[in-house]
Amino acid sequence: MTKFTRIAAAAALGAMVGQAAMAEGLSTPNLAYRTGPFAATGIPLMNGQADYMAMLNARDGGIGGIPIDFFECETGYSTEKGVECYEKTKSNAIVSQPWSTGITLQVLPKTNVDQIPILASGYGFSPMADGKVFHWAFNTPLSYWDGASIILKYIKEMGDLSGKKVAFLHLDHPFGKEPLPYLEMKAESEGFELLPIPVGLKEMQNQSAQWLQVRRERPDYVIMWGWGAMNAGAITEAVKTKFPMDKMLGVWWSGHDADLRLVGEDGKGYKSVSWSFPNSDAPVMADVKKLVVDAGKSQTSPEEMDGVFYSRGLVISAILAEGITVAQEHAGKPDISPADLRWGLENLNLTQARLDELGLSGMVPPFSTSCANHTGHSGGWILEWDGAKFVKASDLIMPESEAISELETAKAREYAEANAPWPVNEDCQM
Amino acid sequence: MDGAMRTYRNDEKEGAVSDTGYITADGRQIGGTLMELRNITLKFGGVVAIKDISFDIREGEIRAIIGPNGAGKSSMLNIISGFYTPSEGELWYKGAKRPPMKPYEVARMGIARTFQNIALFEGMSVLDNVMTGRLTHMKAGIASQALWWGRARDEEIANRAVVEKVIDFLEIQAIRKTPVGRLPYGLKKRVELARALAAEPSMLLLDEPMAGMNVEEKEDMSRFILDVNDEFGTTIVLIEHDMGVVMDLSDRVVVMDYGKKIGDGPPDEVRNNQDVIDAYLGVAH
Amino acid sequence: MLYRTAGQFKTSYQADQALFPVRQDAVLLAIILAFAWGGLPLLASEFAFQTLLIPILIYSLAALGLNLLTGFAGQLSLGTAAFMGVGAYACYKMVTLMPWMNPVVAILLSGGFSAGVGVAFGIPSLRIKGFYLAIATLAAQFFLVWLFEKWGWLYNYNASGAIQVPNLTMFGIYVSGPQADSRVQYYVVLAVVMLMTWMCINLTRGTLGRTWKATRDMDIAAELIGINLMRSKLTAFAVSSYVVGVAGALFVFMWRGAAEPNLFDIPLSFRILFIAIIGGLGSVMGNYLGAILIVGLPVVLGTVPEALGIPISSATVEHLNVMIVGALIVFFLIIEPHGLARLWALIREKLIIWPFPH
Amino acid sequence: MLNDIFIKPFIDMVEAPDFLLQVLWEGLVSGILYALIALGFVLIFRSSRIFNFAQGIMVVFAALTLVGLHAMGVPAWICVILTLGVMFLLAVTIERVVLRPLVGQPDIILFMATIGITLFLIGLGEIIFGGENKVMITEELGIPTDSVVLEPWGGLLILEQKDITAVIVAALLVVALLLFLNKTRMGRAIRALGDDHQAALSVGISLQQIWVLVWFIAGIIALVTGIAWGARAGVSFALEVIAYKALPVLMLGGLESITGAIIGGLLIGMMEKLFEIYWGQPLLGGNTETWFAFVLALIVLLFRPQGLFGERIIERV
Repeated sequence: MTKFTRIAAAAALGAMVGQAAMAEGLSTPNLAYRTGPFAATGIPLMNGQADYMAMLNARDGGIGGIPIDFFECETGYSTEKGVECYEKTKSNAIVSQPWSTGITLQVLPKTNVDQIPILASGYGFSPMADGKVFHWAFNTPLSYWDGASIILKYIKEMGDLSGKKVAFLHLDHPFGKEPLPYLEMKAESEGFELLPIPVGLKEMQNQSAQWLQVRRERPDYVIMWGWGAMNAGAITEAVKTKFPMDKMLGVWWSGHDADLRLVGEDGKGYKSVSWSFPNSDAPVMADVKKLVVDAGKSQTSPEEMDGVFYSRGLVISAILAEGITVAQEHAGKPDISPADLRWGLENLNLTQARLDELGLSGMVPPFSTSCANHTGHSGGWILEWDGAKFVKASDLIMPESEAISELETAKAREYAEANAPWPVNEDCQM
Repeated sequence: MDGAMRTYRNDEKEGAVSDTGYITADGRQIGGTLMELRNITLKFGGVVAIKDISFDIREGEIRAIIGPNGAGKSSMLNIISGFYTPSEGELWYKGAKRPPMKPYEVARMGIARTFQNIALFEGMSVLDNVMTGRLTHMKAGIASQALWWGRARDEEIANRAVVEKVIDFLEIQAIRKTPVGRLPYGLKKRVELARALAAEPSMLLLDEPMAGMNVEEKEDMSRFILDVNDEFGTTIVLIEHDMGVVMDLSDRVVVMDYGKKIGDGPPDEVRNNQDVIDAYLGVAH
Repeated sequence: MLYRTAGQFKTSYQADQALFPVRQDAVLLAIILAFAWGGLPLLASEFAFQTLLIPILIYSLAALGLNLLTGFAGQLSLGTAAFMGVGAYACYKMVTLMPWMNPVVAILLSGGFSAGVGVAFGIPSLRIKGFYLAIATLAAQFFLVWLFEKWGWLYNYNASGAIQVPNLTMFGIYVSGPQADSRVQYYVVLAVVMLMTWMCINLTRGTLGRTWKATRDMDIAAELIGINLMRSKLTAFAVSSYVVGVAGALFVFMWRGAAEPNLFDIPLSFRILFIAIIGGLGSVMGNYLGAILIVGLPVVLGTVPEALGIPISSATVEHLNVMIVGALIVFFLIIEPHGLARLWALIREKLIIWPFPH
Repeated sequence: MLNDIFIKPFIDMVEAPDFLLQVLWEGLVSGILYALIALGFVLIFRSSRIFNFAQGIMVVFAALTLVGLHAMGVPAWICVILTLGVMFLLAVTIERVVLRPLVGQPDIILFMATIGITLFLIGLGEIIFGGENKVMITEELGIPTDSVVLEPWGGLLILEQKDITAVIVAALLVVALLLFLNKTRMGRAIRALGDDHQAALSVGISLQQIWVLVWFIAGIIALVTGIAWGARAGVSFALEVIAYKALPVLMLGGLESITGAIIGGLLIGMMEKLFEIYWGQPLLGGNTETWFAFVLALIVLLFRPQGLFGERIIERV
């Protein structure tokens, strides 16, 4: 797409969003980032999210007969801007989607006071799974600890972990540090050596020092928690230093098609865990294409639409939409409040049948939430780069729930104590 | 101005510290030695700026240093004010040998100066500039200053009174609150003198105080210099190009050329010194 | 006629040295303060507190701190944000180690730590000048941010590496943490900022201020008239870092509620430098004007397209914002390099002689 | 502890000399890029006393323009020429709109103005080209992308051909620049400008022309830097932060010395890599490259305030 059509498309989308903002509807702001060093990974996600909501508005006139007022506030992945956006958009919002672990951590304590649910699908603070402590926060369908657990499980299938050396290449940022407590725990229990290698925000594109370290330490596996420009940087360096690609596994945010396309064939064998998968044949994709993309209401491109991130954005909006549907049924009215939506998100039951009904077949594993379980722990697939695209390399792998939920409870309690007085959901008996 | 008629009674022996003063023709008593420079040499890398110079400065006198361009006059002044440390030689001040020290320590020993190229604080008003001359006298702690209470406040008022006296003395009342950047050259020179005077120095160094002035301004400045010397008894060391002014103002003159001293004595004597005449006429060495 | 100064005579040096020798200035300030204490809190919405009022005050204070160093003492620093970070982390450690501590006292004390670090990083200024010094302050900037990331003790070994502000009370009212009301936080910030500003004005008009300005305008001459440059520069670093550190503690405790190390990275330093320069180097009031412009403008710009119904995506607005701020910086530097404070001074001068131009 | 600081790193170096060479090579390649950015700074500083903070964003802007034009279907080499045209227009615009009205202002004001330019270009670049990461058109420009694998002492040393190309091109650029500055009338005028405005003007070239020229040369350097760095890690706005690394280089090499910029750049590139690998990662938890260069430069400056290549300044009053 040339820049001119892109600007035109942006204007068109803006027009739609602008009109929607004036129209009656359920206000569902998205704290998006289409700018800054993380824009590359942000844009397809944001497009997927926006397009799904636009499709619902076009096809069904919204949800439950009420249009969705889905609009973006640009953060550039900056925590400061994010908090500003949160404050700016919260007035009649029924949900807040902070889109960065840093922003999530900052708005998390505020949501107790403002009573607005946060939907942080696949990111944020892993202990948010504990709904008794984190009333208003949701990180469906998988937390970072779940992701780390799935990766370790997958590695274990290839051979025993004890005595192995596992490098943890991560962004030196709250997001990158999230899985550390879990990995440290596992390193002790499984007997492998964990080697955390942080990548500073300024070094994302120049990781030669980190990869020299990899070369010197000769780890058996590299687990990557990368984001934005860091992914491309790491993968090109890995290719350069001839690190075996099949020994390199990333979190779902490190499985971006465009990053791998940089290295093409050389990246063959690289794996990434994911709780979403692009399925061009899914009915929902056809609807999006017909009602949104072909109608010129989208900023996306055909290439992007087939990618993992676009479909993930779409799935996130679908989860939110399902939450709204459940809430509407429970509240008995279409015009729900933030508290209603919270109930909805706590009572998601996305069975395979329901997913098929929504036209999301194969795009996300089935999962359900409860007042105590705000994540759902859907499990995930290991995707593998075949040189041109990501393909599924495993069946659905479930995280080891027990150890994780113990850790979640402990860390959630720690958090609540540090932030006392912190309201705990006493009603929740589960 | 009749400096030429002052009698000169210094013993000629170099290096001797003498307590006997002398009386000028206009009847002023010149005191004992205030400062004595012994065999001063100054080198920059391989370049010798000043070579083995000795002379003394007596309490209450007006001492001039003259010489052609590049003779090392300013370097000599910079040594006295502590800006340069001599490579060799000793400097005695008030009867004690002065160890190498920082310029600000020298200033606190009562030596104030003005500059060849005006070195006022351009971003401040005349009043504030002159007040900086009092900084060596202000001792209030930071807390007192922050709260504008107690010692800081008292000092501010007391020192302001001193500064106002200097301002009156130099007749710059009208420009008190003007930023110095806006002043004409002649007035800037006067403000600089005011800043030096505000420190109430025992020795005042003037680096070409009349450079770039017209006749009228020069007369004013000469009058101020004599008045300062008269009223406060301040010892004055000055560098000046205008021979007429120097000869009129000063009690004794040191003549430098190419870093060496070629003459020292009362203006009349120096005027008739053959070396001095050669240097000024540009006779080759 | 409003600003006529004729007829206001001073009869003592004390009166002449008063904070506001011109009566109208005092009246104007009284009106502004009355508005800040009484009017604004009644009118402002939560959004205004969070995105305008509180940040403008805090940014003003940080810029004031920087201005003491750069505008008054002439030492260009690009490391302001790191010193804010020192204040914030020091405050965090104090309130978590000593939960009984009064939060405002903790905030005021935390500046002491950043003053200490400031002096340490100020030592090179004794030998390095101008842009070389500016780059040297970047050493502080990058090193300290790295330290915030690596030194787990600073953030109590939180897994995320970020610090979370706990709920703290003063006289039974929440002043920090998620439970605190914006209005309460606004008052705390306003009180601290006013106190600091008043002290900074006193410092800059007295002995220390003259010492700094002399160092700034001509350091060699300053030393030759008896100023100990080392003391002058180091006190400037200390006082400046103190103010900046307090601003940093307010920044995190009274506004952001949480902080990660890269919050204190170089963009924040530049933002504060913009405020100080656009406001006017060597001015106290300029910092407020600069903060209103730099903090307020993007917020206002962000709401303009929506208010006008112009169809434009939020990302484009953000990009335009960055462009406009950049262009404005250049624009203001061209029309008035001495900043908004000078612009105001010129207007005031005109007002004093108005309506008779001579 | 002392062993870890003073002995073990050196044993490691000796034990795996191939790895040491690899570390030094990586440092050298980064160093070349630091040196190039520093060179842009130095040229502008010498001729106009402007500390041009925008050099970093000019690198990004040049690389984005190149890639963006290519994405519109323009052949690679024509893209290079068009990009040069864009950089020339940028130089003219900056001179007209920013520098000319600010002539004679204090250094810090001009410095701030270049930060203003930086912000403006960031916003403009994101609107025109979008914020996502892009691939440098390495192959289209005829830059080889294979790697040379050597086995010194039976070890492994991987040299990427594009890095080798970058080193060669940078060297050629520096030689060309030195020839230009020393052998041509324009070049001599630029050099003279650093010392004496009048002398420079007597050559018959206006100050404005010289400034446009110097900013244009800085633009050319930016383009070369952008291509070389973009080939390593893709083109995005994150590149801009690398420009900060040129600052300690300037501290070490001096703001006005071209030789200083080059030697300082290489030195810093290699030192920071050595420190990170042998001391930073084992002892300090890594990521020391963010500050090491600055602290190194700071320490050197404490002992030699004029930098490694500056002449000692005798202060006068």
